[in-house]
Amino acid sequence: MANSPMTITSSPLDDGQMVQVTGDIDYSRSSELRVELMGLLGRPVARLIIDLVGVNYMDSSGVAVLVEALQIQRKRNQKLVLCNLQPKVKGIFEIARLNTVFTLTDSVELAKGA
Amino acid sequence: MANSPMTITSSPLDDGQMVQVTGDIDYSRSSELRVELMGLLGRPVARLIIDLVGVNYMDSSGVAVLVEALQIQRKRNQKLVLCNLQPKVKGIFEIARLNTVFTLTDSVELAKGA
Amino acid sequence: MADHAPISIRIDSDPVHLCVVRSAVETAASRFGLPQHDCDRLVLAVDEAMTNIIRHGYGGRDDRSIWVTLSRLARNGQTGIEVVIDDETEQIDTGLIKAKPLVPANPDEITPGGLGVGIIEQSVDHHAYQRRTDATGLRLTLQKFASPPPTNDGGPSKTSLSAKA
Amino acid sequence: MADHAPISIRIDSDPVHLCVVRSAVETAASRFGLPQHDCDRLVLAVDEAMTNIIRHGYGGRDDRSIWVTLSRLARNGQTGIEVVIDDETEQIDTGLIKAKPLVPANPDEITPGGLGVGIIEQSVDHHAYQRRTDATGLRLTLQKFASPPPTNDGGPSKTSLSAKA
Ligand SMILES: Nc1ncnc2c1ncn2[C@@H]1O[C@H](COP(=O)(O)OP(=O)(O)O)[C@@H](O)[C@H]1O
Ligand SMILES: Nc1ncnc2c1ncn2[C@@H]1O[C@H](COP(=O)(O)OP(=O)(O)O)[C@@H](O)[C@H]1O
Repeated sequence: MANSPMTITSSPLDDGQMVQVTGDIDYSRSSELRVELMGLLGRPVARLIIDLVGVNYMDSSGVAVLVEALQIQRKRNQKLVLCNLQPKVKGIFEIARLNTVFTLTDSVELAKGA
Repeated sequence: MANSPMTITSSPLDDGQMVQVTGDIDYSRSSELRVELMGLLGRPVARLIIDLVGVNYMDSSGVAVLVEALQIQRKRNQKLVLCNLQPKVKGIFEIARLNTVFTLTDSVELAKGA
Repeated sequence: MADHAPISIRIDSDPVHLCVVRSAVETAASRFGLPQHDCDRLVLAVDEAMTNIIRHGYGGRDDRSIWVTLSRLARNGQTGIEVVIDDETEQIDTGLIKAKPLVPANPDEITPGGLGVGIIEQSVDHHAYQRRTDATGLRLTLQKFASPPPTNDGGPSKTSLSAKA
Repeated sequence: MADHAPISIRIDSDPVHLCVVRSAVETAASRFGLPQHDCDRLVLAVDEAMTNIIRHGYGGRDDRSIWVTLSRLARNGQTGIEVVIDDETEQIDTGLIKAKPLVPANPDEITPGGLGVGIIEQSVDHHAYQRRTDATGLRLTLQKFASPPPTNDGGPSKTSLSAKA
């Protein structure tokens, strides 16, 4: 059970930004994720895609950061799409009944059109 | 880091037996592996292939069982071939300088001809 | 700390250490025979509980202790695991530790946070908060049993010489 | 037991528990920044050491204690980990714990066993057996530092917003 470092990389989309996150997201890392996402959302982003393909594990502190980002996007009538949720990450969204609140897709391609 | 149960399954070859082992092999399991292999070697087996594709981890207690089986086969002028060693298992054979003492192959097909 | 548990772990309350306990819990649960899905749920519950101790019990301090013990359980032939998590916080009213409803009436009402206790409740078969009797602090006891195996789909099977835990 | 280590684990000396310590050690070493290969080697050394305690120290008894502590190290800017393994065996002569040569002169002379101490020596940067001063028993201290990263092969790289441990 190697615990690889968290990485957060960002790239522009035609209508926004895509962020790729890797590494397990727990309370030791969620504040760093929050700083990065809040930084990106310092100005309007019509579509924010967060690719979680490299995140094998997330706890509620990571989910809380994503909920905060969703609130900001909603208030601005802008989009947040999460994609490529791995099984355990999908699991916590289901337990927390947030799988219907977020827009979740199974690929970056689908996220661009969601 | 799930620790799946150890399984040992055996099937006949034209000229001997093939044994497939799965699960991490440490001191809690090596005596069980020993019982199974010594049982099989209760009578002569011209070629014994041990497929380790499902073994992600082995410590020296597992290696000792394989050395014992090798000794038996050598004394009888019969073959023992290990195949599909995963990286950590290959690692302990290298550290123990046993990678040149055993016949190791990268597939069951190669093991049948080795 | 629970006496005589076969496995016990102490960490300083630095969030960096949480992953170490998660690994230990996952491997113990798996070695005791719980299926992967049950291990995953238990690990999540333990993680949420430790995070709450650091945040609410210790106010973010990283130099206090969290103790976790792991023991094998058996109930009606089902295998299981008990995890006891102790802290050294001032006595708090365990009645104040309450799950908020997980389903918001309205999607616009979701707020960040407030998920931990609800996740713990939903992820284990038994949970109980109580005051420690051996020292000042809070104790959370979690129990998780193996889910029944999925029904056999008639897939290929092999002669097995042995399949031991 | 080493005082004030940030992470400490106690197990009953049942071989079934070895995998739990292996997981904890692997995850801690990885979280402290050691590359996978170094984590693997350290885990093997710790496993061999615990197995030797059970076999030679406790004569196979499964109800004695093994204590393992984990601490982060730094040396010349390199990250590392220290693992201290304590038992409660009668005082033994640490001079008797010796690696047998790993290379047999003749393949027909290989014998099962006799690998553990040699593997430990070869798998860590520092190891030392000593008598415990805090109690009756043996202490093995292991240190492992991160290997230098492999030389960059000029592969693709990305702009990284952050890469934090
Ligand atoms: N270990 C703890 N010690 C003290 N209070 C706690 C603890 N765990 C939970 N609580 C209380 O229960 C409440 C609900 O916790 P939780 O569901 O995890 O949501 P959140 O932590 O986001 O508030 C917390 O706000 C806190 O008041
Ligand atoms: N923890 C220990 N306590 C007492 N004696 C030990 C311990 N570890 C190793 N030894 C001694 O060192 C010898 C070499 O150990 P090792 O290389 O692991 O091979 P093996 O255990 O197969 O003999 C052992 O035979 C034993 O006499």
